[in-house]
Amino acid sequence: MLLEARNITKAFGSFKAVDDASVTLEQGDILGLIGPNGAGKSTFFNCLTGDLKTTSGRVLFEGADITDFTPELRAELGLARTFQVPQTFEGMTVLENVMIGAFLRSSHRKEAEAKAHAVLERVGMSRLADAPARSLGTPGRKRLEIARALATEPKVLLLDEAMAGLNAHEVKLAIDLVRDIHRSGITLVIVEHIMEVIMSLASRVMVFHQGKEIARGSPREVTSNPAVIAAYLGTRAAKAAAGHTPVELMGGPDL
Amino acid sequence: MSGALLRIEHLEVRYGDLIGVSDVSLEVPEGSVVALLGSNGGGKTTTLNAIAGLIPVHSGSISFRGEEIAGQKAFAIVRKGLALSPEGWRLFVQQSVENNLMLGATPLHDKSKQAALLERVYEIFPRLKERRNQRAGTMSGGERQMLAVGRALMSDPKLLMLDEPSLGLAPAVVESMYETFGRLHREGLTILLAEQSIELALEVSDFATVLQVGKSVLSGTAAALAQDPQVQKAYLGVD
Amino acid sequence: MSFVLVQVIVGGLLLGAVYALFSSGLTLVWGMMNIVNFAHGDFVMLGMYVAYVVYTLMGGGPILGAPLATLVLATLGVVVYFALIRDIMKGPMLAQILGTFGLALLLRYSVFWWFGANFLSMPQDIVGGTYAFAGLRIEASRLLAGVVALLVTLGLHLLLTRTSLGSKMLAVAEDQTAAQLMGIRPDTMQAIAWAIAAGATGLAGALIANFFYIVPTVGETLGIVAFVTVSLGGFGSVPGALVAGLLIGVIESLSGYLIGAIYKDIVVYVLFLFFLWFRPQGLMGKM
Amino acid sequence: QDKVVKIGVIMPMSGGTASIGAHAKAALDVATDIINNAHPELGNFPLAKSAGLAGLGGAKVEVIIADNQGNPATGQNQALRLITEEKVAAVFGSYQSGVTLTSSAIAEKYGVPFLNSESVAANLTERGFKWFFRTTPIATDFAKIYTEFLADMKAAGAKTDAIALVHDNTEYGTSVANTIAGAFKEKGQPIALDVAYPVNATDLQGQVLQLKDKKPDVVIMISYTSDAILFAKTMQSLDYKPAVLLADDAGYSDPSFTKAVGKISQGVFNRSSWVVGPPGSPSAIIADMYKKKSGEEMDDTVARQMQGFFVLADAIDRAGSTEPAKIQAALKATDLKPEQLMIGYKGVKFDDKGQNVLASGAIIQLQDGENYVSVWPKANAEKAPVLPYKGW
Amino acid sequence: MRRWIWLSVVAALAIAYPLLLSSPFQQRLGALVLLYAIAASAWNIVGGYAGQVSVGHVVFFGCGAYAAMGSYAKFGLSPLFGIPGGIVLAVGLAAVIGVPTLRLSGHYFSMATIAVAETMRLIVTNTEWLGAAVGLSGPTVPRNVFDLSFLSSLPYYYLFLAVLAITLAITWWMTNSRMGFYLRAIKDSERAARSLGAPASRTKLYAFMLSAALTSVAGALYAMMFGFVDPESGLGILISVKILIMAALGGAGLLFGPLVGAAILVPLEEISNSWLGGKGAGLTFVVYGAIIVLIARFQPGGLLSLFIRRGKPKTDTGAGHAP
Ligand SMILES: Nc1ncnc2c1ncn2[C@@H]1O[C@H](COP(=O)(O)OP(=O)(O)OP(=O)(O)O)[C@@H](O)[C@H]1O
Ligand SMILES: Nc1ncnc2c1ncn2[C@@H]1O[C@H](COP(=O)(O)OP(=O)(O)OP(=O)(O)O)[C@@H](O)[C@H]1O
Ligand SMILES: [Mg+2]
Ligand SMILES: [Mg+2]
Repeated sequence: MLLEARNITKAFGSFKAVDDASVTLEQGDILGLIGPNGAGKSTFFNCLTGDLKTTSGRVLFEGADITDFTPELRAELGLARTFQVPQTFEGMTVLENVMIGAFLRSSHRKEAEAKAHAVLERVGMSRLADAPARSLGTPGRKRLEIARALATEPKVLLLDEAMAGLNAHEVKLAIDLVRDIHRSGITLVIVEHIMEVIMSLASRVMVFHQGKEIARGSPREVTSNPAVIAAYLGTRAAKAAAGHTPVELMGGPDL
Repeated sequence: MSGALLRIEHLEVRYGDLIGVSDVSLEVPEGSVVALLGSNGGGKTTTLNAIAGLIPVHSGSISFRGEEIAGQKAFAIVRKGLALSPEGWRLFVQQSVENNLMLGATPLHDKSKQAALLERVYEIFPRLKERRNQRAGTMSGGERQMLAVGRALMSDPKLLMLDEPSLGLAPAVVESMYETFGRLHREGLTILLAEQSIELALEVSDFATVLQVGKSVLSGTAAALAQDPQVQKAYLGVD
Repeated sequence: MSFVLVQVIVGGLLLGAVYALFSSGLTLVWGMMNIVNFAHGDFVMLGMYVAYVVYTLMGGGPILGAPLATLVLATLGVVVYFALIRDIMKGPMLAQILGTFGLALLLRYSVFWWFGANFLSMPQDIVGGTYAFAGLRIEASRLLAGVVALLVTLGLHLLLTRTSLGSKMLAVAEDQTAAQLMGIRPDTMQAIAWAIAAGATGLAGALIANFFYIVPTVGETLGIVAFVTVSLGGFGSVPGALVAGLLIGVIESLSGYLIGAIYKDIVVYVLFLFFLWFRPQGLMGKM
Repeated sequence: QDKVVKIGVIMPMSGGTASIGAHAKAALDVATDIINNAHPELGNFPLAKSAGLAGLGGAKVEVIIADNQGNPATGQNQALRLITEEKVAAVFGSYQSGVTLTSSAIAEKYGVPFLNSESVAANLTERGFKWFFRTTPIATDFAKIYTEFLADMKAAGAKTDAIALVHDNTEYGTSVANTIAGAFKEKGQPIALDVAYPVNATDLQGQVLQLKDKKPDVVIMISYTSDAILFAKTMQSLDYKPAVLLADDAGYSDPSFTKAVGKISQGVFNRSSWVVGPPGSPSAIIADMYKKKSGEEMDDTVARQMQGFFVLADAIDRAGSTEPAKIQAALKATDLKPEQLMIGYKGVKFDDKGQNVLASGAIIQLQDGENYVSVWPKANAEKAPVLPYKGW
Repeated sequence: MRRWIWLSVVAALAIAYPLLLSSPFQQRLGALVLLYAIAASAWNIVGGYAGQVSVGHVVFFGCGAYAAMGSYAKFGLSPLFGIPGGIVLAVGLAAVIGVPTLRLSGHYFSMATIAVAETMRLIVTNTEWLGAAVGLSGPTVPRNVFDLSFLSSLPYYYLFLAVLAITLAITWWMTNSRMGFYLRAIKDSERAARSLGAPASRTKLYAFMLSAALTSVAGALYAMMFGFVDPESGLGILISVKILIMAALGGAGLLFGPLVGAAILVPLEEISNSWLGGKGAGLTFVVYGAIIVLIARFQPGGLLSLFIRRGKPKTDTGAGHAP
């Protein structure tokens, strides 16, 4: 077991954003995390990465209890993430942003720079290497965050709505990128509201609602679950999800 | 159709030495919904921000209700009856949800409408009502998006500009939000919409303009554009 | 409790109210508008001089001096905003320290140039002597300052939390661009904030002048007190400044009386640091 | 003949003690006027009769003032500038002991005479310097004055058993307080209460209440002007009056003090070496000139400074040269008699360390409104001391 | 390439200065510029690069100054021996201050450092052993060359120049190393930096300690040159502000910013004081204050930013606060 969360609860005051949620992640998984806005997905994420202290529950990584580890320690163990609200280093170039990630495994500047270039190449951003990060739009920033995270050579990568703001074609390219990342041996957790992404990538899906898990299973199973449709998908998206196989979806939606 | 509420001609915007958009022309007729399409970095955000006065216009003209507004400060433009839900939301994260909405109502001349407008927003996004006293900075991504759109609606604008309103929202919420846009449209609101999901955008809009690397390359009715092979191209991002 | 101790505490409370009074302006511009004002103490000093000039030229007491000082300083606040602050806001926070430090020197030594370095003082009984009841002695001038302190902090607090003006000022402080999108003109809001802050500071100076000495360098001493009060209370919290002011006043008084005056500042600083450890946002500040 | 002798003066012209510098500047203007022009009305007062320094063929004295900003480093920089750029014949200053310490070190290294007239730190004359001279009485002198004065008061029937020392925590406050405490202890009368407070206090109620609580018979105040004013105000508002309030010069001598709170400090005793003589006497004439110049009454600090300056000028005059070594020799040979002084020292004569062994002082009291009158020692007292402290 | 040319021109000028302007006062001015440049450059590490505006840096300055004077006054040793002691003291103190305060954001950190500095000043003022308010003096008459008490400013000048060169070299090395990158990242978004494995607290603490060590050296040199330290001149808040102002004026976060700031402010202060100070009307500070105000008003990023084309990070953080 690569990553395991046991009975995580996160309360803000009396409000429980995450309420007794558990999950296990095996090497090679792509776990999809979906649920309505404010269901607690990002909060759960932040508990896994150490950004937030859990109110109760434990987090285990490769069998070791890391509940009390700082985010930087978890990063060193191989846990990387992106942020839903991009946290770009505004004063730096795109390349330098990625170098910050690369420095985790190589302390020399030249080495980190070379590694950052390679990662940018991989995510298709090398053209922008010397652009100031603050010139990027939201989608660009999200991609930059993926690059940064990859540069830390993680074992597990958690993507929080990394594809929001992409058009269908770009989503398709992004899915290819994630597949590529997955093939290179990285285990993924993805949060997305774009059903196409979940349908075509996730091996397992977990559905949150009001801080609690309300369903889990294969993408097909959960998208046809009436509770999920009622709480999250709505009729239209459910129809779309039901009507298309993932492969069809990758061709782009019909107009 | 009635006269153009907003007309942009040969808009050029620069970020220092970098060019944001080089040549954008478009027209938003009164009472219509116009979609601004284009791939990543096409210049949608730049165009909307330039209209609102958030970034200086380098050249070209922007006229709103017949008046040239290029070069004016954002607060002055907004007061003329224009609202923008910007990229990145730009909420007042230290203040409560309701305060954010009330701030949105600042340009409103007739303050008696405020309560009704607030109710309308709460109706569209019940979550906001539920969290009216929560600090905006602690809201989830989707909740923030709702707040940004709701805030723009609070000034009862003549022209509502939305920069990717569906970003980060759950499918069901997107669905109901677009239904609302349709309703507001029928009630006579003019909307300029930048949206990645071309399917959604073309469904609600009357007209659309496609931006490609900072240029408006194609405009027409939504129906016509939906069939256009060039849209397919632009939408697929192939040059 | 011994009788002297009561007097010490009462004295401390009154002193603390004064601290709160001249800190409220600082918490407004520093804590809320996010502008560091190193010249704050010198604004207090200017308020004192205005009161003194009013007294010597027109024979007016605090009834005339205090409103005039408020007015003059509010005007100065607006002028300083448009002439300096608006532009240094475009730079990093350090530019604000740089600019307002320069401003502090400029103000301090312009006054010095004009009035000289001599210590000045208002007549002792300008506000009406000292009240004595049940053996407790309270100076009318300090009482007046204390009461005004309460009123001003209350007023400021209501303004910021209950009015749309307050909410607009906070919006500008947080994100000028977004505020513009709401049709708010940032310049106006910040100028108003400066006017209020400087006015309140001038008022504080005028009231303090009734029982303190007046000298061009007096702002240095008072400025530091204001900085500590504002941080202890929490940046941007007006009620926080009041509570912190009272707390510091009482702590200073008590420790000055019980442990020895040379240690009272150490006690305050150490408590402050201790406090920051457990509550880094100050008494009433938000993170 | 337009020969000039330049004397460098280092004073605090800005910062918290800038009023001292302003007063000194006016006093030195008067002093140079007296030296450079003929002032027959001053009679035999040294350097007054003729225009310029007779010993240098009527050369004029020129004062070059530098601002030490109350900062030892600035003081030292300015000393260097005065010596190397302005080529002054001697340096005079610098009020704060710390500044005097650093600036005189430069004079010592360059071999230029340095005369100090008001810094009281004991260690200044303990450094083995050969170019440093000090005219002012120091803490040990004050302590002697106070013990004797209080003994006399006791003999006259006043209660002087419990003595409280109130002082700030500056170098001046602590060192003087320590010396005084030591002196009283030696006399078998240890200090009953020691109240220290931080300089430039925002509030002194606690200290006054402490005094009010412990009820000492005599309170000795060692304070700068700011705190002296605040003490006076606080004492009135808390209705506290010790039987004997005795101040150690400094703030209590500042005309700002008497102007601001003289009315509510009636009867305070103060230490001073400055006593205005009868009308027509040199000291009265000089005081008058000073008042015309500055608009202030002459106080002890500025009088000591002026006197120090005269001593320096006199030495240069006697040296008959601007050569440092000659001035140094003349300073060492200084032997001024009381009648040659404008101030109440017993004379000026330097010991091996450069300290004036004849420096002394008297006790004055604030009796009529804003003016001090000398009350002790009896020999040259204008009026008899009035007890107890009246206040307001 | 052009950078190296510039660098050698500056270096050559710095070496030649005391020979070109050779009066004792000019030489001393040069030495003072370098001295303050050392202190301001040291401050720059934490204030400029790490973005943690310390207003209490004078405590470290004081550590050095007191250690140097103390080693003479208390043990009769050369003040030089105090330098390592001062460094150890400063670094230790930085650790004690830094651990709790570096997690504080912005203004709170600044205030906490002020509070620490003032506390130290008050404690020293009341500590007999450290000379209390009287302060400690160095050797008045140098016993040997190691007392570092020279009549001429020339030896000081070159000593300071060497120390400044070392300080700048350390700073340069740091900014180009992982630590420098981490500091910049932490300044922009501590949260993101940590998620990428940058140990934010530790990195800031190291920067703070490094800065403290170098500042303490500056303090020791200062005390040796003036032969004296007291609570006001060794621990007074004004020195903190002066150091900070110099860095800000020249350009905080730029390698040569503090040097430029010192090269402008020190002569400005000394010369305006020399010309105007004696008049006693406070004109020195009117002029000095006005010039600072003008620079802040027209060049808020510091003077050096005029010549350096590097986009300054503008506040663009409407979305910066994540849930
Ligand atoms: N500090 C806080 N105080 C109070 N409520 C909070 C706080 N932080 C988060 N919340 C609330 O917790 C809930 C869960 O938020 P979270 O960000 O985890 O949602 P999410 O599932 O990621 O939603 P989205 O899809 O919109 O991103 C939200 O309703 C949010 O408003
Ligand atoms: N602050 C900035 N500084 C420099 N260049 C910028 C800045 N913001 C945008 N740009 C550039 O302007 C161009 C248009 O970007 P814009 O954000 O308007 O596109 P968009 O169509 O909104 O794309 P997206 O889908 O990313 O939101 C891009 O090339 C971008 O790099
Ligand atoms: Mg989320
Ligand atoms: Mg965009």
